[in-house]
Amino acid sequence: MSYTIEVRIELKKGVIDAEGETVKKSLNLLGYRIKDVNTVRIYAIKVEAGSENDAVEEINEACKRLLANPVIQNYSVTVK
Amino acid sequence: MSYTIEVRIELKKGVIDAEGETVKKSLNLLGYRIKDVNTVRIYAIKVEAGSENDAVEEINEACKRLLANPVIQNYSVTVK
Amino acid sequence: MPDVCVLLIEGTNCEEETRRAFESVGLEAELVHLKQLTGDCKRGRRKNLFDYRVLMLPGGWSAGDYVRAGAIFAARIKSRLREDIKEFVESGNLVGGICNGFQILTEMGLLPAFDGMSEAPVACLTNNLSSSFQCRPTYIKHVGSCLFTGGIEKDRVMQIPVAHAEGRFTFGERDRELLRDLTDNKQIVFRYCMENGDEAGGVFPWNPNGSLYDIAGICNPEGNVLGMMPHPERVIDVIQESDWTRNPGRDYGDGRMLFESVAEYLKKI
Amino acid sequence: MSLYREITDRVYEINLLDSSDEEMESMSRDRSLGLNLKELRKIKKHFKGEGRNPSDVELEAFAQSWSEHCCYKTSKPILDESVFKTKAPQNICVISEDAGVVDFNEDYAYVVALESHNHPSALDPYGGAATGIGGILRDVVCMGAQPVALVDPLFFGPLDYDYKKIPEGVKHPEFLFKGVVSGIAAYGNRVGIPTIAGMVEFDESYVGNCLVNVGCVGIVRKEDIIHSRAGYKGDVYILAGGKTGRDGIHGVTFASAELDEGSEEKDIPAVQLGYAIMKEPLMHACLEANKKKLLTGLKDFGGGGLSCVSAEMAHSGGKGAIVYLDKIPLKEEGLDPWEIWVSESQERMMLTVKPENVERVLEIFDFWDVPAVVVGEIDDSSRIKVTYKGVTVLDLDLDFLLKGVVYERPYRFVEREYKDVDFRMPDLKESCLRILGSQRVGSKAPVVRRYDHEVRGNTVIKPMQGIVNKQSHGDAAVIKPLDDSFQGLSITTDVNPHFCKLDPYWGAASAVEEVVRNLVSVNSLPHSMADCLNFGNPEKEDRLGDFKKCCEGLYFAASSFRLPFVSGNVSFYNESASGAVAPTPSILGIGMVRDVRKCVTSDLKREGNALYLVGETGREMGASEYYRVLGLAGGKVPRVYPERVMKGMDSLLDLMDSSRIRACHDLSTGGLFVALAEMCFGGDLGARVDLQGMGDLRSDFKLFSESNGRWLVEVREKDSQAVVEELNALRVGEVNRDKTLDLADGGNRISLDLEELRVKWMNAIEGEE
Ligand SMILES: Nc1ncnc2c1ncn2[C@@H]1O[C@H](COP(=O)(O)OP(=O)(O)O)[C@@H](O)[C@H]1O
Ligand SMILES: [Mg+2]
Repeated sequence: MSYTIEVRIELKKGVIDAEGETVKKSLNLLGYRIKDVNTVRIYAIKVEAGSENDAVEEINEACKRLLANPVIQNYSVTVK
Repeated sequence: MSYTIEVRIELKKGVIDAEGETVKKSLNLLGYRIKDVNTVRIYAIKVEAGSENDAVEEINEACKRLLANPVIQNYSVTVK
Repeated sequence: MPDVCVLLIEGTNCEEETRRAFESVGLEAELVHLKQLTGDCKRGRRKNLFDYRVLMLPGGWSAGDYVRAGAIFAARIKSRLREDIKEFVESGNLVGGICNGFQILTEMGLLPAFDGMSEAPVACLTNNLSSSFQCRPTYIKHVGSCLFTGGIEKDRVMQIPVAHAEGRFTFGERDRELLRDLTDNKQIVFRYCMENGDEAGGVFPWNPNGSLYDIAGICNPEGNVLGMMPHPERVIDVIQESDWTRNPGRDYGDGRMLFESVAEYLKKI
Repeated sequence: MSLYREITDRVYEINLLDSSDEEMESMSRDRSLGLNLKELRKIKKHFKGEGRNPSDVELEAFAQSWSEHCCYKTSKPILDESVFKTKAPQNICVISEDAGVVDFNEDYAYVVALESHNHPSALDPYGGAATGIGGILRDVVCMGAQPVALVDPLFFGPLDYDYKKIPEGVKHPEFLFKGVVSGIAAYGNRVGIPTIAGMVEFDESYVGNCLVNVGCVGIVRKEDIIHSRAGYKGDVYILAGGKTGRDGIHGVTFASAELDEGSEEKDIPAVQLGYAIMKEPLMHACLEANKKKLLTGLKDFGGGGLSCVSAEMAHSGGKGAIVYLDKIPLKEEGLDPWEIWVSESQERMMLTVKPENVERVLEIFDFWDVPAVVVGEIDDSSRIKVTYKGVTVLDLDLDFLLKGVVYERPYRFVEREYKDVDFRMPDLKESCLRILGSQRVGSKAPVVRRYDHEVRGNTVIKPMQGIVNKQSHGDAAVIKPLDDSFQGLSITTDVNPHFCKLDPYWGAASAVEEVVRNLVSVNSLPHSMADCLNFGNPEKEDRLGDFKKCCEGLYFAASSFRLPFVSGNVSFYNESASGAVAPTPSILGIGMVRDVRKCVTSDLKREGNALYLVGETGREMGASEYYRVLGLAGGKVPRVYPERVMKGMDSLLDLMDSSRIRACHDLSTGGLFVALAEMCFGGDLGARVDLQGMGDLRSDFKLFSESNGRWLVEVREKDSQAVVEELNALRVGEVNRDKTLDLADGGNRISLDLEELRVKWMNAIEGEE
């Protein structure tokens, strides 16, 4: 079976978001009253697996191995 | 009032997602049976505005002016 | 008054070599921060765009190239100087963009500018097919002429390096249709090719980014706005080329031709 | 009285005077100070003399300044006897500051710095490596110099390391490798300084602790050289750049301890975060203010943050200082005063400025949108004082704080096994392919192409050389730093940690020699070096023994070649559960190029030319790539014979100056075979080579020995006479247009298809070129 899983990766609190900071500054310069910008990355992954559980487990493992760094990022996995 | 708005930016159908392809390739090399990866960018924006409507409108405009390029990207705006 | 305004903001980083390239062909070029044109600085530092004849957007990572390469610089210019820039272009002055500069011009709607400067971008320089930054020499062919390249022969093959992560030119869903317009208007100036001038055919590494129709540089229909991904300012002298130890005996690098063309054009008018 | 008493808002007096040894130790542990009992007692005694207790801010100051990272307390006695002793006439200001300053020509000097960013990169490869680049750039800028080149020697576990064998909390080498390379690219490319040289080595010992060394070279007009010391009494301290936050707190104490399983969670604050887009204008602004002669001193914020920077600047200037903590711009509210004092937030510089120039300096920073504020004053008290909300929270004698501690720790050298095993020669062709396809030897293009190595337009010899889209490894890159001169600087980085692991002394000496060979290969005279010494825990005797041996080897080679070490860095505690990293003294070498138009590259130029081997080949197979792929231990590590090498070097440089050398490549990992193959790749030409003249070594040893002191050169037939006479070189073959590499040694003959070799070599490290 094939499942679509979304991995959402965010920076932990206290970690500077260089891109977010820059976007905020630029939007301010364009005249918007923006107080804060956080960037989030999403990977929408189509995976082949025996069951939904297997699929989620597999993607969780992939996150740990490749997609996210637990030192600075939080990630969550949802089935779509 | 301050509102938190999420802007979700995705590539249009038919536009090659080079980053997604690369992630897919590396996941396949690690042995995962991934069939497709799409990357999505989210900006979580805190904005000062008179009303929720104003906030949404303002961010919609910011998307047009800066955050999304209509040639290759679609965007959607949601209030959190 | 200097001829060339080399415009920068934080993160622009090829301004010095761009200035040097113009000076090596006898033009006077000046580094100008966007603030100096918008007036957001001390009086003594302010500058006027209309004092120059060429506006040059150099390479680099303006504002970190966050969001999309060049997008922030473009939005900032547009929000403060849109009318000035429009007038500057329409009165026939030259506007050039190299690498990040090309991305900025495209995001600003100054290229391809089928019917003048467009409100929204019509094309995009998006991430390389390899999805990685590529710093490497490439060959490009001069397939059409504009005011920046009047002195370069037609079909001349030039060795010019690229260094970018987002250089794949595309019109998105309208690739086919708008490519035809681009060709009909003779707006394609440079295409990636093989050493002998044969088509790169989209194939890496000859085409380093997967660009539509091997497009490396385009101009507006009037020919006074040019954007290109490769860096001619990095190969003014032969010793800056990638394989010069194999071909001794020349002094100049291929990039100089472009700056010479500009100098000649400015002399004529 | 209890241990803590609040003096003012969130500042505490710590009752050291009434504390027992155990209480002091547990306090040091609880606060992650990294101070040991001996040091704590010394501090206690000092405060007894002052008749009071220290504040928490003061104790934190000691923790910073007395950390191994900041004061070199273990390495200094050994370095004093070795690396620090290499003197040379070209030195202008060496060892004493953040970067070494060396004579370039009458008007200009060049500046060199090399540093490690190992522990942060092991935790967050992208951010750790990026901030490494940021830090090393600041080290060069704070001498008043314009950075012109970056380098990055990198060391990882094997990329194909079994995922299941990775210990808990450790990241896979491939994740680290990709993250580090993207981090360096992201930062270096953004600030617009070309990354032009480096290396990537692989060994299992790096699995738990990768090494990320970064170096920078800059150029400065001699009259613009500025020092990292406070100028005059009455000058003010201006802090310029990013705001101060909780990032990087206790970075130095973290660098001065081993990584462990919990590091991943607990050391988050120690990870620093870079912001390249702040650094780029910060660099412009500092250099502009310095050029206008508005500064009296300039230093970057490195390890130890504000604490180290303000104390060291005042001390080096023979002055004192007062700093007002509440003037420091903060990223977030609620930072404790001690946190502000030690935070290692990135992108910050400290300036000393005469009062009458303050306004002009602030205007320059404002123009570049870089925040800058006055945060203190210079006095002549020989003390550093800090106030917070009007209360003095730190008042310390600078001599005591900064001349703190030095140790003579015990060491022991562990003998290794050097006996050569006997074995039958395996299939040569098979060995050739395995070596070319190994990660150590294979093409580094997947790394080199990620970095902009020609921004600024001054890179005249690139890291990859030869025909466009066929390019192959060069030995060194060359920068032409001045517009109006053809003089250049050649730049390379080297060390073979496999050699050092088996034989620290000769391994370290070999690293210096390889630097020399690489610099000579492009036609430059070796001129200076910087070192970054990466070792395990020096409190373990065998680790310190290796360290000492390496330093001796470095000193032997450097002094024999009359090459100075002009700056450097020591990184200890590179260990993980599975042991210490291989001893890794990485070296950044700089050569002087008289005329860049005479530079030589490694790619073969033309069919019909002759190939000559310079130097002698011996059975020095210890830690060779050949033994590694065969799984063989033991063997002799290559020796260094400086006299011989210098003779070869002089003749080679003469021949190059008269344009009689068409291509040159030094022989290193993989020996003659790899050098030959790489030269063929770059020129897209074949070669026919006969090894018989090399004497009675076995064919495989001739091909794969990694003996030092050797180069392979290409010359035109008409110049071959001169090459034989002046270089005493051995003719080994000719260049041809066939796409094969034909090797013969008596009856042993193999023919290798160039494209087959190239594909192996290109794909050794996964990733698009
Ligand atoms: N991490 C890196 N960063 C930049 N350049 C690198 C890196 N690794 C290798 N290179 C470059 O690739 C080329 C080949 O590297 P290497 O085989 O290590 O050279 P050598 O053995 O002669 O020192 C050199 O020009 C080197 O500077
Ligand atoms: Mg070499």
